[in-house]
Amino acid sequence: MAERGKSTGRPEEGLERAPSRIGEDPEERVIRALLDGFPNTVTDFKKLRKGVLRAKIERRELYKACKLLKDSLGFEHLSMISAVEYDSRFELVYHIVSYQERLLLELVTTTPKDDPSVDSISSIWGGANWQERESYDLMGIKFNNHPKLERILLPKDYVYHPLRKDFKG
Amino acid sequence: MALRSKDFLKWCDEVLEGILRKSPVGSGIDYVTKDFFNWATRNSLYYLHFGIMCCALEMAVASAPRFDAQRMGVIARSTPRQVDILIVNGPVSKKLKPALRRLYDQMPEPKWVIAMGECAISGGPFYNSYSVVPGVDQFIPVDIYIPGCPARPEALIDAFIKLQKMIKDNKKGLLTGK
Amino acid sequence: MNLFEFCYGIIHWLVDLVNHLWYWLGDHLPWVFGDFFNWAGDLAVSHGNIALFAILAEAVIMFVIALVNVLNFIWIDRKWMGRMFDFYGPYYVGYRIGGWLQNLADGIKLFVKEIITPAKVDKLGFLIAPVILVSSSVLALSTIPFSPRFGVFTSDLDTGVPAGLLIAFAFFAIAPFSILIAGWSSNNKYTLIGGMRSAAQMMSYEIPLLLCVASVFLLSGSFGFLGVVNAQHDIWFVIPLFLGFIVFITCLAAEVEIQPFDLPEAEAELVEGWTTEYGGFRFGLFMMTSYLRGYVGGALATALFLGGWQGPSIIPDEFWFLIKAYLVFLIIEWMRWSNMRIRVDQILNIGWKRLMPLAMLNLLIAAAFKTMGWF
Amino acid sequence: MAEMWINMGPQHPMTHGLWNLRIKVDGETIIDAEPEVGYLHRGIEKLCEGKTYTQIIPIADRLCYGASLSWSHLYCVAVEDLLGLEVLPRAEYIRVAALEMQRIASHLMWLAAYAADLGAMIGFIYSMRDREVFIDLLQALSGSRITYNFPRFGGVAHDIPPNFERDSLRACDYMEKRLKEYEDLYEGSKVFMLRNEGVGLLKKEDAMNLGVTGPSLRASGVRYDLRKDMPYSVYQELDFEPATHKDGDCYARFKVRMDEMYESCKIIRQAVTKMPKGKWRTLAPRNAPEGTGLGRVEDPRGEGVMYVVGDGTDRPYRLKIRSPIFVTVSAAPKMLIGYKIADVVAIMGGLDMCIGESDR
Repeated sequence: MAERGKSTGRPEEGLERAPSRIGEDPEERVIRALLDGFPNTVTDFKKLRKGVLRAKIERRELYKACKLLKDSLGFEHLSMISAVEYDSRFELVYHIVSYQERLLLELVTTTPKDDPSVDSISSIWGGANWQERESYDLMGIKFNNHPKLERILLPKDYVYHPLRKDFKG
Repeated sequence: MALRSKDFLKWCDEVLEGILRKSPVGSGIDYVTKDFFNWATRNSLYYLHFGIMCCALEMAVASAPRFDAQRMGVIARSTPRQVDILIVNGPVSKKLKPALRRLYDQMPEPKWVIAMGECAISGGPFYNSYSVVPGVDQFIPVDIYIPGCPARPEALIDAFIKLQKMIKDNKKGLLTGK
Repeated sequence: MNLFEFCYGIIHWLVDLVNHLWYWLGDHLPWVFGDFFNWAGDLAVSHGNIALFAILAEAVIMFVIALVNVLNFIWIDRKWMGRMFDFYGPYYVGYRIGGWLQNLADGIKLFVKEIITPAKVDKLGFLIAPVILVSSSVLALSTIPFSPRFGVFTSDLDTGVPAGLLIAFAFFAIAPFSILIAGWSSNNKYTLIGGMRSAAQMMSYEIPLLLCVASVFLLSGSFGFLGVVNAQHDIWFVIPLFLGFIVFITCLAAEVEIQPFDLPEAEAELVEGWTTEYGGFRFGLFMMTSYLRGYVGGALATALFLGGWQGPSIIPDEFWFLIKAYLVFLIIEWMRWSNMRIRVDQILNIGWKRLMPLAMLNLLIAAAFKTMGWF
Repeated sequence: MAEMWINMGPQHPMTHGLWNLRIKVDGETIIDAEPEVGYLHRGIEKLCEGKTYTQIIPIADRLCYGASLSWSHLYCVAVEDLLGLEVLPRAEYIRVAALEMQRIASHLMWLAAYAADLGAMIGFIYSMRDREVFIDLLQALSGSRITYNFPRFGGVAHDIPPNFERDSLRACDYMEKRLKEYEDLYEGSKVFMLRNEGVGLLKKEDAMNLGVTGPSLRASGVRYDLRKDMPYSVYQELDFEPATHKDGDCYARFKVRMDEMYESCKIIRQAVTKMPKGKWRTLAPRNAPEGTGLGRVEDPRGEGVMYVVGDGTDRPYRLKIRSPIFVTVSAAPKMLIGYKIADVVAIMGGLDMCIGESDR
């Protein structure tokens, strides 16, 4: 312990952010990399405001896209997985954050109602594990290759998925 | 004569019970000790260190210096075997219900339950939720209800005083139950 | 006149009174066991038996005084804690006497609570553990004299038991055994871990504790309370053996399970430690015993290091002893309320690697003093 | 001793809430751990679908009892994003001051629980006593002690009470003095350092991968604070530094939270003195448009996110809440394995559990 008992309100050495590559807008870089990697499946790219991007992706390419985001684009943090039910589809919204570039990417994927399943990304981001379980528990979305897809918030013997619109009280 | 030790013990129990509970001896002992035991019981209330939601925080604050419930002899213990009061301070979900019932069953008699805050009384803001039991009195007998969302520490201390009054009002002998 | 003589006189008077009845019976009912009555009367009046009864009476008196003492003790402790914590401490129960009745109310309440024996406990162990703990602690307590004229084992220094201190420590060391029994027989994982911790901790702190005591024995040349205290007439042992005093107090805190060494009942980790399954009066006994042991520890420290009952004779010896014992315990309590709890591997490290060498060093210092002929 | 599973919870003094930690121990060493949550699941996300936007503010307050203001604020941020509503400048400053007071109160509650866990009752007592200072300020501001129902869309419910500026400056001075005392109390204690240094190590990579956020992340050496890096409200106009530490053990987490309290005092001072004049409450439309709104704020416990889907009515179509503690608990086994049973309290206490928000 280098400086024990001393207030360390300052960022310490080695914790500084790596400088962005000069002359390259990080948002542009992400957009280009995703569009290059998945020309057919990534659609609807949109810049919501500074540092917040939104893209749609088909569910079969989700795992690969996430792998790409994590490994080569520096998105270290999966913030949230939200499942939204619409009339004809489930929408899964992944909020993925890059600490380095201060970017937030909203990755939207859809699954049909009769087969609500996507690939699990808990092997990429460990933080996705429980969030996927929660989505399974409350919304009934199945995540393929998930290490332990069980109910987490509700009792084990509960039969409904309460956040679905057809569940009434 | 097949009087085994177990039978002997049972016989002793019966005789003692007959003497103590049914005869005037028991009533006499009760008459003498009733007030004293009641005084002790109401002045030393231990509650279970068990927090559910917002009111748990106020319960903790009640035992901190500003509100200081300890001056009345109210102390938190961590195990249900050693407490008199179960303070239910939050919504009881369906997953929690069996555990809470078990906690209540583990407490020794005489025991009291305080439903602290709206959630414990009726479910509060979550009364129509799919996973909340609307009111703890659906499966545990409740003695004192404290309104408030969350109930303030003063209200909790007031509940302790009310409980003391309640215990004082129904004095019961230990042996005869009268 | 000391306590023994006082009791002896009373018992003698009682025996005489009863003997009149016996002999009268023996005279008037010779056809029924006449010889027996005379024999019993003769037996009762013999010196040895009256002494035995006198010692028993002494023990009862000591016990009652000690229990009242413990009530007082808990009250002082809680008030002391309250002052440190911005509290009043006990206040409303008997508020004319500063909340003194709070502990009485606690005790009585625990006495009238339902006694639960959980279904899957080991019945014998579960029942016998509190008995062993309380009786051993009370026995340890009963050996401690308040002054030469007020105590059980001091009665007759030459012919009585000269090794009172040794006996006190022997009784004091029985506790981990019963805690282990309580923890194991409760059939609960927390209590089991608590019991194991307690056993490990007390075993490892017993040795430095006794080494410190050994240094005192070395200086005073006596195993009895009277000898040790009299040897401190000129200078209290706390001054030459300051190191030993510190080690002793530390080990004492571990022995009576006071923070930072209260691992066996670590509240945050093990619910209530080895007392988790005990409720009602048995829990009350445990609670009382922990304070009883605290008092015994304080009294032992007083006798060994702080000159026992010696002090200016403005106040009686007995009160000097009590004041010193209370002060020692208050210091330990101060430690308790302002310290954090230590971890189980660290406590053993401290016990074996720090306190043990220090206790050895202290013994060497004592030996050096003795060799120099200063004591 | 043979290996065995121990259930810590749902009623256990360590939990500070309502959850269950199952640990597998070999003697006293933990070899496996498995947290279980859900005992406080109230179905808030479902309840919110049946309530109007304004009715949800008090429900959002009850998400976390330790830091309720920051959750209702987060909800308002999300809905303002959905509505495209600008917040009044005075309201922003009031919010920031109140949020930082809430942060200090929350951290003090953590400190109290942490100290009680480690066995220092005195720490519990002192922290609870000093917490009342800020609770009083918030009570003067909003009228209640724990759940404030204070922010509104585009503003706040009330203006600041008279003498609020003077009182908060005094409270900050008092708190900074007390914080120094706390540092003496804890860091001066050998036992505290023994219990905390090198315990519950969480490496930087693990922390990022497992989604740990907030003070626990910063204690692992990642300097990421939403107030600084993706500023919301008026944080970019205020001068402060997010506290970081590089060790990633319990002591680092303790230190980061202590430093954050200093920083919060600094922010409160600036927010209170810089506060502009003007209105503090505005009219928000009753019905939200179709679309999505996202709120991301730095909760005292980490990154809180709310995702609101509007469908043109006065009720949200879907409200998704990201609770920092829910994700952090899932990372607990990583920190626990290999340490002793006694370290469970230090590690889990150091994460500042708040099950209300985790279970929703």
